[in-house]
Amino acid sequence: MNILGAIVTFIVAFAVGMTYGGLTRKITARIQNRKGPPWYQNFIDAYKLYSKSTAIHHGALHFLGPAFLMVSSVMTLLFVPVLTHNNWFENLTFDGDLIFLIYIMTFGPLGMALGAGQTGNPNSAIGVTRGLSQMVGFEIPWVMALVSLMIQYDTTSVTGLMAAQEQSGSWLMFSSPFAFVAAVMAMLGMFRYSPFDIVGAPTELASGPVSENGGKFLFVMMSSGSVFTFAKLTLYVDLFLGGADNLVELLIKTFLLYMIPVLYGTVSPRYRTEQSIRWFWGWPSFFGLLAILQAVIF
Amino acid sequence: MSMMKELKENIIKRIKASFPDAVEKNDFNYNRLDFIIDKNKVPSMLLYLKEEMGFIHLSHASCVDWLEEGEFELVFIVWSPVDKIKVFVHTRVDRDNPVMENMDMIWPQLNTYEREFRELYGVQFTGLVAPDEFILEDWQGPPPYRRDFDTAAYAEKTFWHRPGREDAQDVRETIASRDGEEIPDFAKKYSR
Amino acid sequence: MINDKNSQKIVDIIQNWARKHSIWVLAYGTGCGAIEIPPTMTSRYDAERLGVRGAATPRQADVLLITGYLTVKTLKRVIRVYEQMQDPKYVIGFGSCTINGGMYYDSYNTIKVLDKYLPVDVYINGCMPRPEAVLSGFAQLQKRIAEGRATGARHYKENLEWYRANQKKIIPNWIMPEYNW
Amino acid sequence: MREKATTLYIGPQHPGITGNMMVKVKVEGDTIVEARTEVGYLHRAFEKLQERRNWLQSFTLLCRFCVPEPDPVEESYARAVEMLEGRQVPERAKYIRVLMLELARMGSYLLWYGGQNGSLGLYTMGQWSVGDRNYILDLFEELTGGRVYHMYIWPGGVRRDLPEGFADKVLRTMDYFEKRLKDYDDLMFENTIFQKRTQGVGVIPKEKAVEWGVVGPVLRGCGIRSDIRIDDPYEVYDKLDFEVPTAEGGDIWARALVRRQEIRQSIRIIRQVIEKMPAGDYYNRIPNPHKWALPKGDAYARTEATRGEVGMYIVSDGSTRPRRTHFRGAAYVHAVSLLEKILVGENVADISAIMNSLGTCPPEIER
Repeated sequence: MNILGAIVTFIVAFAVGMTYGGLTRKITARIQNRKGPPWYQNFIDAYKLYSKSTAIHHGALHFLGPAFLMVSSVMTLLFVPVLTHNNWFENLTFDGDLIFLIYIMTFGPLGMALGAGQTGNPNSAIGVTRGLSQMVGFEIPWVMALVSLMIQYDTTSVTGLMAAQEQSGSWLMFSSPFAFVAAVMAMLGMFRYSPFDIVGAPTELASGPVSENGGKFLFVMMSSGSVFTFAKLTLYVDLFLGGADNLVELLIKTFLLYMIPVLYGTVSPRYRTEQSIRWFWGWPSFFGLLAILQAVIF
Repeated sequence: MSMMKELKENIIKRIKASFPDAVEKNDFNYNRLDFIIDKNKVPSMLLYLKEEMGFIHLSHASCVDWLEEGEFELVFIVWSPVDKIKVFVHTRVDRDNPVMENMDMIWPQLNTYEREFRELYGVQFTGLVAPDEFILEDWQGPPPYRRDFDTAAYAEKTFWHRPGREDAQDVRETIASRDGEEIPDFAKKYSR
Repeated sequence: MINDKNSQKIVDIIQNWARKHSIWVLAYGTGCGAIEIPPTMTSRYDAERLGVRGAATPRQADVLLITGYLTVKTLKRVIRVYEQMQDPKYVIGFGSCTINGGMYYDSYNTIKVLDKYLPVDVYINGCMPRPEAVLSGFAQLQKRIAEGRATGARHYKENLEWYRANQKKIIPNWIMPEYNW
Repeated sequence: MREKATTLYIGPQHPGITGNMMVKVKVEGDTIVEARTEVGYLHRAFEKLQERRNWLQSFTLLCRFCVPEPDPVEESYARAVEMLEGRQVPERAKYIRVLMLELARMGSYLLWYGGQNGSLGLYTMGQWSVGDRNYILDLFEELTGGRVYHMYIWPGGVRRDLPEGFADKVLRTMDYFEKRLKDYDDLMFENTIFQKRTQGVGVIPKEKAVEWGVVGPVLRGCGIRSDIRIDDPYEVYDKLDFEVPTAEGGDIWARALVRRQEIRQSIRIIRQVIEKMPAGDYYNRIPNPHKWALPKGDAYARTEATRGEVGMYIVSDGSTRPRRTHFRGAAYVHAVSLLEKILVGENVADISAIMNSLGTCPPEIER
């Protein structure tokens, strides 16, 4: 049963993530006075990339990089309960999976670092270092927010937090707002839209870690990215927006959450690496601290 | 206008005082003044113009190939924001042995100009520190901007050329032949 | 049960459709034609609605857009870039100077006929071609891709010796600079 | 120390480079310790080709010198020819030329808005401004027949008169841009991230600026009030009333402020030109171009473009073809010797932004 649910979850995640990507391009285009591509443009791009030949050989780790990404996003997805009251789509959840998620979400970029390091492209190397340092930046408020939740409701499992929201009747974004603010600010960095798109900044280092990856590699990265997007959004919905009972509710909540980084990205230039880290260690960490204080005091 | 005239006279006086063999050429009714001087005096003269007389902005430097006279002409155009006067410094170097002194310590951008002249005209600047290649890469043959280098012939024998259409014949002779002829009415509107 | 040939045909049709609707152009302004690419990509002439968008590196690009004349020095880099691209790849010659040299017919530093050195799938004539012309060129390329006639890359592979001979004829030093992108 | 440095090749194929050139930088961490520019990818030997064309045929080549803003080049060449020949230009033609130059300045600045913000990752700005630039190009198209290349300013005047109703179109466009520039300010100059990225980056020392050959908005961004339209007035700029904005600091932010003001000054100038333009002749007809010989001598005319001083030095040996024409572009100094100087010590992330703020235009360098 669970396995079937997991497979369905993966397919849904892929489709939804791709569609969100297409919608993002459409909305960005509309903000920029353009008509924009159709919403299914990302599917076409993905299939085209899949159908391209691949004649690059940079060694085993280069091949493994995208695989690492895919594995990490799929695992993240599988440890996130998609729908509440639905033991099909609760997926593999156990006590302490929140802590596990914190670790597994940083696993993909590390694997990508190995892969990009092997290509020997200096742009890739610089992009990877930037990505890791930025991760150090936004992990801190993110972990602070989660820790505050764990302390407040002394549980370390996502389902536990969802259950807590149900019996208290109010979403966590209202009952512990500081944690929500800190987590959303960290989300801006997670999704790597401008101003935090320093990893693949085209005008600085041509698309960074992916600059040596074309064709099928890029296809795998694209799909893993969309799955990862869906997983992260669902996790946010579960933690702060009280989960979702059916798919429509989930889509609405995730899309609204997703629009925050997208719309902020369309109107802001790119930070430099140290500026972005300083930003994350500023207000977001402060809100995370407030969240922990709130959790400890109340 | 008169004020500009006496400004020019003043400049000429000061230049002649320190560079007696500089030949001035003051026959322009706009803010321009020319000096012709020996090539060995050019660095000191440019330095004097820049440091002493306030011609701090190097506007342009150029090199002209006088093939018939067997000489290269180097022109340096300096501009004074105070006097609002352009001073042209002309000098001639021998075409067979074009050697000049490096002057990029006066204006750093002269380094770029000297690299260009060295590559395109073959004018050597003693003491110029720069990579050999500036614009061209792996260029074989004479410096291309010299007038005795025929670019059309070179392109003809080096590159592929797509054959032109038959109906595209050369009408330049016809145009050149018609002089002072009556322009048809429909053309009067645009080409008076 | 359909046999292999038909299924292959169907797959080709789907693939060509996808390639037709997702054209990633390499961001390499080789000449002055690059000035009309921003208007083509931005509002009023929005090329992205046709699936045309820029790609940062040769590995990810489908189309090499030669925007104008190629000097010998640039040709060397362009050849390297073209051979870094992944199949299927297409070349668009942009502007009159890629077709017959244009006004640089007597210049000693620019090549005159592009398709002697690279396999050109579509030419866009004019100097400067208007954005409409560029879009129509992309549409022409889409048509050829859908019909499976944009086979410049295969032609390049098959006649590599001929192309190499032409390239080496004008590039005296074949050692590439030590780029590592 | 040195062996920690890695070499980065920005260009020739790189999204961050402006045009087609290469900057070879040595980086330690994120800091540039050495920068070398390599140009020559666009060398077409224009000046060599002009020696094979007659004085009028050169115009097809002239507008290709720098594509974003070709009109100052034509203006310089036309004025140099007029200086050499002593040819008079009708008053109306002078006004039309100023109109043309200022429109070109606006178009080039709008393109700069796009490039500067694109290099910093604010792509919306580029989409807006480059999209709006089409309205200027429409005016060019109606006036000259070409969007990008005009060949409109000729020795002895301009090629054709203003069509009917053109002035109203220009004024309407100016109204639109006055409204539109407020949006640009909200998106770009009010943006704290843009300020953080540009302030204190790519600083040019004020005392060294003139000596290093800095011209144009970059020099005014160093706080030095220098503009050829004021210092060495040409056409009718001395009859017009406009300001030359300056800003202190010499960094990208200061240059951006200068350009922000200048595009408004261009609108002001265009309005004055439209209202002051006299009726009358627009063209002193030149003789048959194939027999048109200029007297022996040389002349140097310079024009204030968006990148700075753009000049043309022509030498005639009394024949129907130039003996030598030499183009002086602002990028010739900015993008080679100056860029190599000021890139040292900067962050590798700012290369593209600095190049855009210097108004780099590679075809000006190698021509």
